[in-house]
Amino acid sequence: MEDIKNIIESFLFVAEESLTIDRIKSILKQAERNEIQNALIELSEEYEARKGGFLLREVAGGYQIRTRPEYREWIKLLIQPKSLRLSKAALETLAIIAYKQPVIRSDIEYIRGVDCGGILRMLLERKLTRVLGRKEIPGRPLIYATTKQFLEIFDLKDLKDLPTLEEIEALESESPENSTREASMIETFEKGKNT
Amino acid sequence: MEDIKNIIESFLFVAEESLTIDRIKSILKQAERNEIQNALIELSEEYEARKGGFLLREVAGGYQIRTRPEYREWIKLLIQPKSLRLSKAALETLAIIAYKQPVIRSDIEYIRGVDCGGILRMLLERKLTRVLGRKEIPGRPLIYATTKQFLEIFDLKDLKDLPTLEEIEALESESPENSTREASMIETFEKGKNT
Amino acid sequence: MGETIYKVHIEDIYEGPMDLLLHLIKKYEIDIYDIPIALITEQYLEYIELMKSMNIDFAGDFIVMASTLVQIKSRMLLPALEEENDDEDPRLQIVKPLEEYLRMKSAAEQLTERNLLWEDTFVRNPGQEDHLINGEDEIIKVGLFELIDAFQKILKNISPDSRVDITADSISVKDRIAQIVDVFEASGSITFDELFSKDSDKGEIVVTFLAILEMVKLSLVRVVQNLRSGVIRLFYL
Repeated sequence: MEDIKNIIESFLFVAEESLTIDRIKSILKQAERNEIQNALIELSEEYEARKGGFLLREVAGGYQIRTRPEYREWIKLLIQPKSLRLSKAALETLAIIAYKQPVIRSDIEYIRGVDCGGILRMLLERKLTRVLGRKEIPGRPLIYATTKQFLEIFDLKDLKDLPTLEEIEALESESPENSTREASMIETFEKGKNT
Repeated sequence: MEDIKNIIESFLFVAEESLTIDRIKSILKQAERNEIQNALIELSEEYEARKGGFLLREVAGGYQIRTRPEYREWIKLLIQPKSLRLSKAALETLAIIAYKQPVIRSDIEYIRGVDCGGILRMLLERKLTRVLGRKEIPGRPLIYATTKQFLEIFDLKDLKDLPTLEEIEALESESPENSTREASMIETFEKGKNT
Repeated sequence: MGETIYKVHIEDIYEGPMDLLLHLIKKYEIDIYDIPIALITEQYLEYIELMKSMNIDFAGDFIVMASTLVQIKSRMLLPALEEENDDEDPRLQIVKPLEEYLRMKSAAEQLTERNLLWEDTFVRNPGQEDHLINGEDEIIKVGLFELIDAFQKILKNISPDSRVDITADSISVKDRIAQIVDVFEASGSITFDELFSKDSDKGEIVVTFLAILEMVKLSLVRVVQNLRSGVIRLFYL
């Protein structure tokens, strides 16, 4: 298949989620896995070479075309309000879930020191977190964890990719323009650590 | 602004609708309109030159990246698109509205020679047409026009981009698949007549 | 033979009277600017009759067109009666709409030949609203407590009554680690439950568990849980 690279590019372009090699192979049946892999590598290299507005990222176990992070401030101006405007409280709660998952509400509230019911519901609605089940303790509380969408939005390959607390601390001293988002994360983690 | 082309490309990747030069200019305030225009032309030429999975189209008064039509069958295997599926009658009605707008129902029905109420409702529901208001004549009929979505779906820059109406001289020019259908109809009727 | 039970709707065959007219014009290879109105009217009426006799249901629009045709025909026969319309061909009454209709039909066809969005060409769909979450293969890193929970389940399954005797270690933790590493080297990963399947007594189960804990501590393995199946799997790093 000579067009394979172009077809894959068109897939990456329209797909709503990151695309795994398996998913691509399930459509391009004649293609070998390594052919697909090579096409993806070639595309990624092309995007790197031309240094345009987008790049190929390996996210959540698959591949996805993403805009280059250096343009995010501009992009925010374009898409503004409806995007991921999370309040500081919501971001803190999300950070706790990300690092402590699977986690129950009382643990989250213990760390934050406030009621989180509304925020937990909102995070669920936005599909940033999900309920894994119930913990078999009195009251059978819900167990929360993050979703694939969480990984995608925060541009993480998998949960292993979450910055360690030390890395976050290092970040803090280094880049001031990142501060708004990360600062609140750091605060959260500091709190989490101290408890 | 040296990054202008890349920023615009990243915009084109995240925008949900076609992007007008005005919209881009409202964000890239320092850029001149013709700078933006040139960047768009350059991008379009780049996509043409590399012949990848997508291209840049001028639609609905703006610009939008779209997949190359040659990969349509593959893409349909990947995603289940919200398909257009308009009947011949609906398409004819839509064409009349597109060319005659602003137009009222009785004018449409005069041309088609049949009642169009159901079709008009369906076209409104699918946001291919919209109601502009009421005509101040007896009965105050609704005035119909096409929407931006109509332009987007039919890959049109603007209403001026509608194909020019052909002068009608020969009926043979109608598409062959119609004639086969009609031919069999004729047969049916011929048979019916002879019995 | 009884009454035919089929009721065909004319819309299944012709869009409307204009379509029928066009069909007749095509069939007789007529120039629309010089329509033999008598022939067309006759043919048109014949079709209407035929449709009626075949119990085909058709809209009143067909009758309106029929009367228009008849009217034109009669005006053609009596040319000099209307002084003002002297030079206007009565057929224009039908030619103009036909022309218009044909133009619109061909316009409609041209529209479908374009590269239609969602049919021939596609755009990105970054909207998150209808984003389906798809967590089938989502895995999470498992912490110590989850491991202990899982361990307790295994203990329950194996021996419902007797207590675990921590002191009984016929095989040392170190040896067990070596054995587990052998398994990993053969298969790359193994589920938590599989690790215990070969152990017969509680002592061995405990040793296996301590071995796993030690390996986690040494970062020899990564323990993950599939969120959907709940299966805990260990990967050798």
